[in-house]
Parts: sequence; structure tokens; C-alpha cells
Amino acid sequence: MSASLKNIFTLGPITPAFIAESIAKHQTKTSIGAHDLFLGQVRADEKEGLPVTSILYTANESLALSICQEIREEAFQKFPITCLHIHHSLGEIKTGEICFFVFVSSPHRKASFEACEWLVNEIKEKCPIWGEEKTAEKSFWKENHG
Amino acid sequence: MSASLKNIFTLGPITPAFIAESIAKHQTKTSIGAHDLFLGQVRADEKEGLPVTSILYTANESLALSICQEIREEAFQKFPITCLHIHHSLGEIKTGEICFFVFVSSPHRKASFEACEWLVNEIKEKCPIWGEEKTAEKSFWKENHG
Amino acid sequence: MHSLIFYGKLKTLCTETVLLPSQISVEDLRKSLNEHFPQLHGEPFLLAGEKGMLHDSNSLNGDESISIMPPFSGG
Amino acid sequence: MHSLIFYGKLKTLCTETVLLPSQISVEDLRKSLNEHFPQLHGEPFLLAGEKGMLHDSNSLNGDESISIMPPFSGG
Repeated sequence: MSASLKNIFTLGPITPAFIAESIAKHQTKTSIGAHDLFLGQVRADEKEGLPVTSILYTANESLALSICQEIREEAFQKFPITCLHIHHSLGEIKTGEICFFVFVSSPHRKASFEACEWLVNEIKEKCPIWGEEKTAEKSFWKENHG
Repeated sequence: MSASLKNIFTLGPITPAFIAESIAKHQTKTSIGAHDLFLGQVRADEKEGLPVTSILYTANESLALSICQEIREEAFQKFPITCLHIHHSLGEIKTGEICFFVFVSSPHRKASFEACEWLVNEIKEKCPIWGEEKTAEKSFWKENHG
Repeated sequence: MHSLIFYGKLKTLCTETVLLPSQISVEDLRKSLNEHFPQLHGEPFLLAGEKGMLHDSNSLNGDESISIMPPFSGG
Repeated sequence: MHSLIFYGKLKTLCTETVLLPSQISVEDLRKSLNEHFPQLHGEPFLLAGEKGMLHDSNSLNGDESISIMPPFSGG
């Protein structure tokens, strides 16, 4: 787990302004024709009759970064993409806020779509991150399904 | 082609700030868990030895809006999605700028991914919009391939 | 008389006005256009009326605005 | 002695300290954890060392920090 691992973690929600900045940074890369952006937003699911008000995210950070690095390298081998960026929140994220942002750019659209969906699935499956859903009364450990 | 057709056209490029506003507007919809955003960006392809500097977009606007309306309705029938938004530029869009923006939101990610890619393909195939690629010397009518 | 509107690259190729009968099948409309505009030779095009896309099996029964459109390239 | 770090829901379930041999197969490590922490019964968990995920066929040859992790739920 070298010092050169790219960070993916942000304390608190990922803001629309941050996403706009990420998009703007790509406007000088004129070989890009397509971007696909996935955003995960905290849902107000109902738990024992009460709505979820936030999710508290924790992670095994150093392991998560080294696994993300492997996923990133595999993505560049599998898909003809120009660049990719992964961001995940830590800490308490309220319902309606964004906690996960995957951004893939490529000359043609097919690669962006395929790589983005693949990355989202890989990260959900392989990255040691946990969400604890909170209602006014209780906490529930989140579980990912498909 | 009724007056109630939703507009999709913007004169000039679609800005990162506009995309950020669109994302922010969804933060009150707490049944949403996933967003997929596709952005089309003007590429500096080479044409007869010169780089494309811009694409001039024109459309059969009223027909495009009525076809988009049908595509939108079909998307809501095919996929369990919460909302969708389509934006396309008209006029001259420089390389690196964004000319096409499809935004799909759903409770779970699979529907957003599938619907977004389907919509992008349908719009490219069925909407009467034309791009004229400009270099320093000449114009070339763009053709969509797969 | 139908008014013809050419789009995309066809806009610069076809600039003349043409008289076409009000009652005409889309198949015949397509043939007439190819006769009147030899410059359309080899150019694929789609047709639309005021209510949407026109297919060869459709017919026009009154004057309307006809869109003559090359392959789309939006996105 | 390996230091054990529990994550997610296991963090609140398992708070005791346990002595484990420096040289141990991951399969035996898993068994020892299940013996020492009866509260792990029925809780699926994954193991990682300092260099990445540990699988039952791996062995530990010196003391390191062991992560005991319930199923992930990021995203």
C-alpha cells in the first residue's frame, strides 16, 4: 500500500459543485467524446416503520485504496477509456445527498457506459466500505444486494 | 405536436454549472438511489489533416421534440425509473464543450444504467438532429456510427 | 402545394421549388423527389410530414409541410 | 501477537483482545476467531492482512494487523 495510491475518500457528501468542477476539468481533453457519470444518492428507505435519515459510512481506508487501485488498473486494461475517477464519502451523509461518484470518459460512448457500470459493481463488491443506516430511533447495517 | 412538448434544445453548449443545478434539483427526491448521466463532448477529430474545431448543430426541432416525447414515454414503460431529462445543443459547439446530456434517476442502479444507454442510442438513431463538423478550412457533415 | 423543407446536407444540395400533387402516396413522393432533384441520387433520406415520420405505405391527402432529411447525426 | 481490527457491525460485537500465534494458516486463524468470539457465529466475515485480502490457502508468517470485515456495503 504505497504512498502513491490515489485517494477516493471525501469527508461528507459529494456536492454538485464538485461534480461540475470535475466535468469542467475534462474540457481540455479533446480526444474525449463521451462521459458517463454514476452518482449514488442516499435513499429514505423505511426501516421498522421509520424513514432512514442518513447513512454513516466507514471504511478500511488503506485496504480500500489499494483494492481501488487494482480495479482502476483492470478497467484500463478491459476498456478503451481515456480516464476514470472514483469518489466515495465517509462520515454521515443525509438522505438526498450524494455519497458515491464514478466518472468515466472515452472517445466513444460504448466504452464509457460499460466501464462505468463495471466499476460501480466492482467497487460495491470489493471495496471494504460499510454503511450504517440511521432512523430517528435506531441504526441498521446496510447490505448491498445485486 | 402539442404545445405541451418538453423542450430539449439549448442554444450553445451545456455548461458544467447547468449540470450541477440539474443534480442539485434531485436532492429532494429521496426515493432516488442512483443517477446515471451521459455527456456528449465535441471531439477534435481529424478531417483531411485538420482538427475539428467545432460542430454546428441544427435540427428539425418540432419533429425532434415529438419523437423525444415518444422515446421518453417508452423509457418510462420499459424501465423502473423515477425521472429522466434530455438536453441537446443547437448552434456552434467548440471542441471540449458539451452538446448532449441525458440524465436518468431511479431507486436502484441497474435501471438508471440501462435506461440511460438505451435513451442515448434511441435519440442518436431517431431524433432529426444534424452536426456539421468544422475545421479551419472546411465543413463536413457528421455521420453517426453505432 | 406541399412545401418542401430540406435538412442537413440536403439543404445546400436542393434549393429549387417543385410542384407536387396534394394527394400522393409516400412511395410516389419519394420517386418524384428523386426525379426532380437528380442531386439526391445516392443520398439516403427520410421523410416526415407535420404529424411525424412518413413511410412508403403512407399517403398524403392534403397539402402539408414535408421534411426531407439525411441520416441523423445528433448526440 | 497479531492485532485484530474489527470493522462494520463486528466492531461493536467483538471488543476483547485475543492472543494468536504469529505463524498460522488463514484457515486456522478463521477457526480460532470463531472459537474466541462465539458472537461471530452466523456472521459472515472476510479477512485481510497488511498486504491485501487473505484467503484460506494463505498463511501468516509474522505478526501483522488483521482486518476482520463483514460483507461490504459501500456505494
